[in-house]
Amino acid sequence: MHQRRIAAGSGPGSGVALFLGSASRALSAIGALLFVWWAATDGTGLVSSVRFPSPSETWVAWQQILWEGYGSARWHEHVIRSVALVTLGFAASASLGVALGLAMGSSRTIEALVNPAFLFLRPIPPLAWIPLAIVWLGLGDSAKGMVIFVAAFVPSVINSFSGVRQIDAPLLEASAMLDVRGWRYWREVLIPGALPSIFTGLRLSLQASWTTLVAAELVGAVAGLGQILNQGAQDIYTAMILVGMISVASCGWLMTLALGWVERRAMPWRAH
Amino acid sequence: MATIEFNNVGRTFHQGDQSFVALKGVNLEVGDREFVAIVGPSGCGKTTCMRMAAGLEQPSAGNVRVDREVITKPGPDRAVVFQQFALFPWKTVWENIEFGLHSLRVPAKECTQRIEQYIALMGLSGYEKAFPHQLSGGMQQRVAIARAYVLDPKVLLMDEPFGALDAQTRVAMQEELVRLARRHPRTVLFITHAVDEAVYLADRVVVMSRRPGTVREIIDVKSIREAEQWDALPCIEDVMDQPAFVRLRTQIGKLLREQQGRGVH
Amino acid sequence: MATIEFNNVGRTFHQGDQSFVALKGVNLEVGDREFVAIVGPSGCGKTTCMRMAAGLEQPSAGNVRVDREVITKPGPDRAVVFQQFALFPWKTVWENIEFGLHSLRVPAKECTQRIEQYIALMGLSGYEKAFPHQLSGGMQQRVAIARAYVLDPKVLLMDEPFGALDAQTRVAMQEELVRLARRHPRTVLFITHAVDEAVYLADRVVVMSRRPGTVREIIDVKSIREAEQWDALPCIEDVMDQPAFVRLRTQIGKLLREQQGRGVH
Amino acid sequence: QPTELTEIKVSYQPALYWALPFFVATEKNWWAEVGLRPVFSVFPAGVPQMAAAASKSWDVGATGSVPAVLGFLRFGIRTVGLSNDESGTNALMASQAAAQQFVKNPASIKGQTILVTSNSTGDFAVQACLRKYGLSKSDVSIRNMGQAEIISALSSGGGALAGLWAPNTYQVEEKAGAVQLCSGKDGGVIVPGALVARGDYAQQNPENVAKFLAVYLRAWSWMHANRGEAIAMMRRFYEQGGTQVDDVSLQKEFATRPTFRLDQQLARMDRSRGDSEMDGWFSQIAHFMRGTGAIQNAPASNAYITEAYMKRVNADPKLREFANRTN
Amino acid sequence: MVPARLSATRLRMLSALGAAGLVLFWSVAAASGIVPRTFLPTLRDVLLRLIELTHQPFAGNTLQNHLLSSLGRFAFGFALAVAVGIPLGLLMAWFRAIDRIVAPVFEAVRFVAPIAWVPFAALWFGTGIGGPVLIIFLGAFPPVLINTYRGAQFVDRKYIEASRMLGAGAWRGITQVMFPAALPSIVSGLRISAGLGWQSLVGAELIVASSGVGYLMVKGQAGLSTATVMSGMIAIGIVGSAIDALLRRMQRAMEARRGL
Ligand SMILES: Nc1ncnc2c1ncn2[C@@H]1O[C@H](COP(=O)(O)OP(=O)(O)OP(=O)(O)O)[C@@H](O)[C@H]1O
Ligand SMILES: Nc1ncnc2c1ncn2[C@@H]1O[C@H](COP(=O)(O)OP(=O)(O)OP(=O)(O)O)[C@@H](O)[C@H]1O
Ligand SMILES: O=[N+]([O-])[O-]
Ligand SMILES: [Mg+2]
Ligand SMILES: [Mg+2]
Repeated sequence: MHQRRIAAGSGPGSGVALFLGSASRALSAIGALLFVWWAATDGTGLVSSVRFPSPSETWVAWQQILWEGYGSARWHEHVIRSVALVTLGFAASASLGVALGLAMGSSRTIEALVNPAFLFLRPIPPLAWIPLAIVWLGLGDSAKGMVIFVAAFVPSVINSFSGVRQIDAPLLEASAMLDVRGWRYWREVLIPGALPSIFTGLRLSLQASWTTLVAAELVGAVAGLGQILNQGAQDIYTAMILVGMISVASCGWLMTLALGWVERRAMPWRAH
Repeated sequence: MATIEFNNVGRTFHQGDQSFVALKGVNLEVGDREFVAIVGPSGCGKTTCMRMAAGLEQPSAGNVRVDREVITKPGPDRAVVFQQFALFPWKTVWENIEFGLHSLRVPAKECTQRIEQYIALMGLSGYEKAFPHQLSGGMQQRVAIARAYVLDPKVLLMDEPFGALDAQTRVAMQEELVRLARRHPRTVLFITHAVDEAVYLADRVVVMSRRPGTVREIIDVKSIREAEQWDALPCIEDVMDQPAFVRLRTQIGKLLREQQGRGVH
Repeated sequence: MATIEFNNVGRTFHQGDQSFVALKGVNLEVGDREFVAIVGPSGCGKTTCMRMAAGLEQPSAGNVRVDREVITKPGPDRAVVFQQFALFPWKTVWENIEFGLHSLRVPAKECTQRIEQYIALMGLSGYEKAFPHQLSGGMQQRVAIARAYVLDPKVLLMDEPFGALDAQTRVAMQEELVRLARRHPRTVLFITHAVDEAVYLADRVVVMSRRPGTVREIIDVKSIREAEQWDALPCIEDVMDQPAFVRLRTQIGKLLREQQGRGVH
Repeated sequence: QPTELTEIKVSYQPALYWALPFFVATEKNWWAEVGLRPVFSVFPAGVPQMAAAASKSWDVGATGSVPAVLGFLRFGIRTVGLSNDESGTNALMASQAAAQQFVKNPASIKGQTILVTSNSTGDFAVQACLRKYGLSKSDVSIRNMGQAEIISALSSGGGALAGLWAPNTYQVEEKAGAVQLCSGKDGGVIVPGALVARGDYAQQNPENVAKFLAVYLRAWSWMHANRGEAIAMMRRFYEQGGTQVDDVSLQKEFATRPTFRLDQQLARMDRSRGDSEMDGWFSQIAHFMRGTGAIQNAPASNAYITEAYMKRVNADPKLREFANRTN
Repeated sequence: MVPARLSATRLRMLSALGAAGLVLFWSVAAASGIVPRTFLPTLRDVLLRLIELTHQPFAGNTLQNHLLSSLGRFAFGFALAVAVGIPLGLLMAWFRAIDRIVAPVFEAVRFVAPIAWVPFAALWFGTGIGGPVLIIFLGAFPPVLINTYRGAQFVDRKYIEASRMLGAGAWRGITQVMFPAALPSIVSGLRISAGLGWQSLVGAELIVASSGVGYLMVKGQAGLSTATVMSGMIAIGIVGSAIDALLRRMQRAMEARRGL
């Protein structure tokens, strides 16, 4: 009962206020980062632009991709393609992953059955699936989706699993005593009890989706942020790589904010 | 019909390589619609007994039967109020109380009515939408009690349910429990560390001995209560003034003190 | 020197968009080495008061001072026994008790000696290496009490510390607390829902009113105790037989019942 | 004077024809004869190879022409010689299933998807081939993929057309029945391979660079004179690099990829009558790279191609003799 | 109800059943011919190739030597991730100020794929061990940090409060209360992190390629030898599982100690 007390005075802020709060904090952090970057490169020349691009070079690369395009598409086309791909892969794998994790957590039989395959397939790099994905699914979006799916699956499973196992034993006992079974048991006991951990997993899955994008877009991308990174790497165009990185980072960050918003909605009983 | 039987029940725990006998040869029969209270020194195995009756734990020896059936798992025929109340942090007061009713397929309208009744009874009005973490300790325990009562089960298992309540609420709860028990008699196994509570509520009081826990003595209260017509008395204080009550309390207190033995001087 | 002052303390909680006044205008002064007990209906804000004295929560209005300093954060000068005992599940009994001593830089040898002393005192011998989940509820609470006592702090804050104890242990603990309090007097703020416990232990008893919680009345016990020389009596039962004790208990009980009001009938 | 060997850091990519001389020279212990002790670092592709130059991980080496130009622009890498002419082995390939149709009617390539590693010599060759067929880049859709992924796609039917280079071309020919439609050579362009040196290293150690070139040239001289033995070594070298191709393909490497003796190198680099032949080849490459957006401006070829080191080899009778030795 | 523990034999039986299912699925898929044998070799092909690789060098080394050099890089990068991630996560949960500085930057940077850093790693470290270690670190670090941080944040407040009341400062509060309380979550993080670190290996081995399982797999892929690629996957799978088994053993020991 004591976890409430910490934030009790302030009360839960509205979603907008929280968003603005974290946004302004992030903006100041970004501002500081920009300054350090500028000072280290353009400002003092401490870091030569051979090692790391300067803000001015990055600005030029940004203009180039924004207006002329790079890697066979313009910036907004890359962004739209990637966001769509990631959202799809993430949604599919997160929902299946959470379901499997919960199932494994709730039944030792399922855990024992699934574990060998899961433990074995898990450490295989998403990159390694690319040739098989190409063979099985061709060069379309489904192959990329598969690679993203594989990558995002694991964190969802593991965290949902351990989330269930961490639920206080008295609570599980109480629900057994109240004869809550089946779907209700899942919806009203297991899922809410595991929810904090599930969301940890979702955050990691979201990250895995984005990080795998680069690998996935080796599977012949017409456009996509991974394409900027691949092409930039081939061209040793560090400023453009940085533009790609910043784009990926911003997209991922925004999607995490959205996830955080959902998380607060989903767990109203927590004092935030 | 609902009886509880402990047949030569033993329970051994393992702590690392050591094993440690918590209960040994416990024999006890709780008759249909009988109210049995268990008292005993701390750590003697009261909670363990109750968990076995609830089906949350298995005996290492012997067995526990409810209605002649050996207990292997929990079921809604036996409602439990835990020593640590185990409310669902993600459910509001209302939802916590409502939770078990769903499994019983009580019609929605009756559900609402029963929940409202117990919320009022437990002095929780106005807190229907609060989450457990927003309640005081005593309020949380009242929710836990409401959650069990509302089911109206054949067997009620209660582990120090009034421990965290303030004196007044406690008296009110005890009186309410007596009223319920007399009006709709049901089988109750009740653990407490307050001797007067045990004598006031129970038909029989079981005194357990310390480690390894076993039944030390069983004291019949019902015959005296019925003989002296305690139930006719208006309130608990009046009952407690009865010489028979005082005598019983002293007798059980003495038994308990004998069990206390070493440790706390 | 250690005093506790509540100066016009208020505390408001927010529940969704509603705000809810839990405490309002609480004024109380606990003198140096004084033992003050707080009683009050469930949910009236006793725990909240104590958390503010502990520095775990900030008042919405007014302030709480210890030794004239406004409390802003917790410190080892004030030991707390929580209503829910908050033992560390990953530490053994011994380690739990030892935890606070480290911060005080007590020499290792004295540490061991003090821990052993309290383990024996609390009847926990043989359980030094057990983890909390292997203990019964009462035993856990005794560990929590030992963890606070062993620090020998100037200010002791106790929130229903004996709530989960069986009657015998409880009496032993109360006697022990009185003995400690008289031998090495220290400033104690003690929350309980048992009126006789409050009268037996405290120099003054504070009765709080329900929602919004505030100080309803303060009853001086010390002067009567000293006048009637309770401390000379051998045991608690003897004290409770004193007419002055019974009178005080009845007076406070009545005050409490007045506060009870609605809810529990 | 074996104790006085100078260390030189040499970089290359494994299992490539133009890297073979490093292997041969090491097996034959020729480095020590000129007083060098090579330390090799091996890179999976030209890009990380060039990038590693930034941290001085290597001094000299060989690489593709595209990385050579990039390496100059980004890190001041100099091109000091030609490794080989790989025009015949950078090619547009068709999958087994699609080959018939495209061989019969190259015009049907219009509208198809071609898998290429963009901004590579393979890409360069494919564009030359398209020009030969009278098509432009906008007539087809180009997909950028790594070579390994292209191999998977082409052999599983995921793609019909692709730009590859050797020995990847052999892999798809041997194991998936793919067919070479048109090479860079057929498209009328020259795809050179470059011998490179880090700019500052070359300036400070011209002698070592010259020695390095001499060793490289000698290896080719020897291999052309001892083809049988050379093929056996090549097989070992390729296997060490994880590539297994059959003898036919190994023979084909020698048959289709001309290398350059010292005099031939000098001739290609000769600027006495304006731009050298090699300037022309690299200018085309740089122009192509500008077209792909990899670089903003094509650098003047005389900024990075220096014949000075080759001339140095020629000027030193001992080194010249060493470079041309066939035993 | 807390899932009941299964007897050891039953557990082994079920695990064997699960493994058999995996093998069966594979065999049926390979035998059906839906996928050409070049791309989905049979289990037999792969096992033979696997055995062959242990004594016959491919891409310059035997399988075990490739594994060894990969493991070296992995150990380095993973150890670094753990050494930085756990303390930082705990500090962020304890001190708001650190949280505010680190969180926004970290929240953004973690979305950039480790292999996207390959060009920079190559620029900064060249052929040194630093490049691969950086890549593996970037892969392994985020889950350690996130799980530590969130695990620590969701520790029941009553424990934190108890430790503060008992006079424990930041150091003891973090090491003796927050850390053990968050341990289950941290170990989950380590499991994910070991997996991701192991996966970043392929990226890491793109920088300096002359050894490593990742290198072996890339080479196998280019040589259209799916059996070699799968041998690499199996090797990675086995070693990864072994690491994971170790961590899970830790996790179970902890659960048992706390009576979960
Ligand atoms: N999981 C366990 N592992 C080891 N010992 C245990 C375990 N559970 C209970 N015990 C031991 O069994 C004994 C009986 O415990 P139990 O909780 O039943 O006591 P109790 O009579 O309910 O005490 P209290 O009145 O203090 O609640 C205690 O000595 C306790 O240490
Ligand atoms: N975080 C919170 N959010 C909302 N309401 C709260 C919160 N904490 C406490 N309250 C409310 O404040 C009031 C006082 O709570 P407190 O725990 O201090 O009561 P108490 O006097 O200790 O009761 P008990 O005797 O039952 O322990 C209660 O009505 C409770 O609902
Ligand atoms: O060397 N090349 O990667 O072209
Ligand atoms: Mg108990
Ligand atoms: Mg309270």
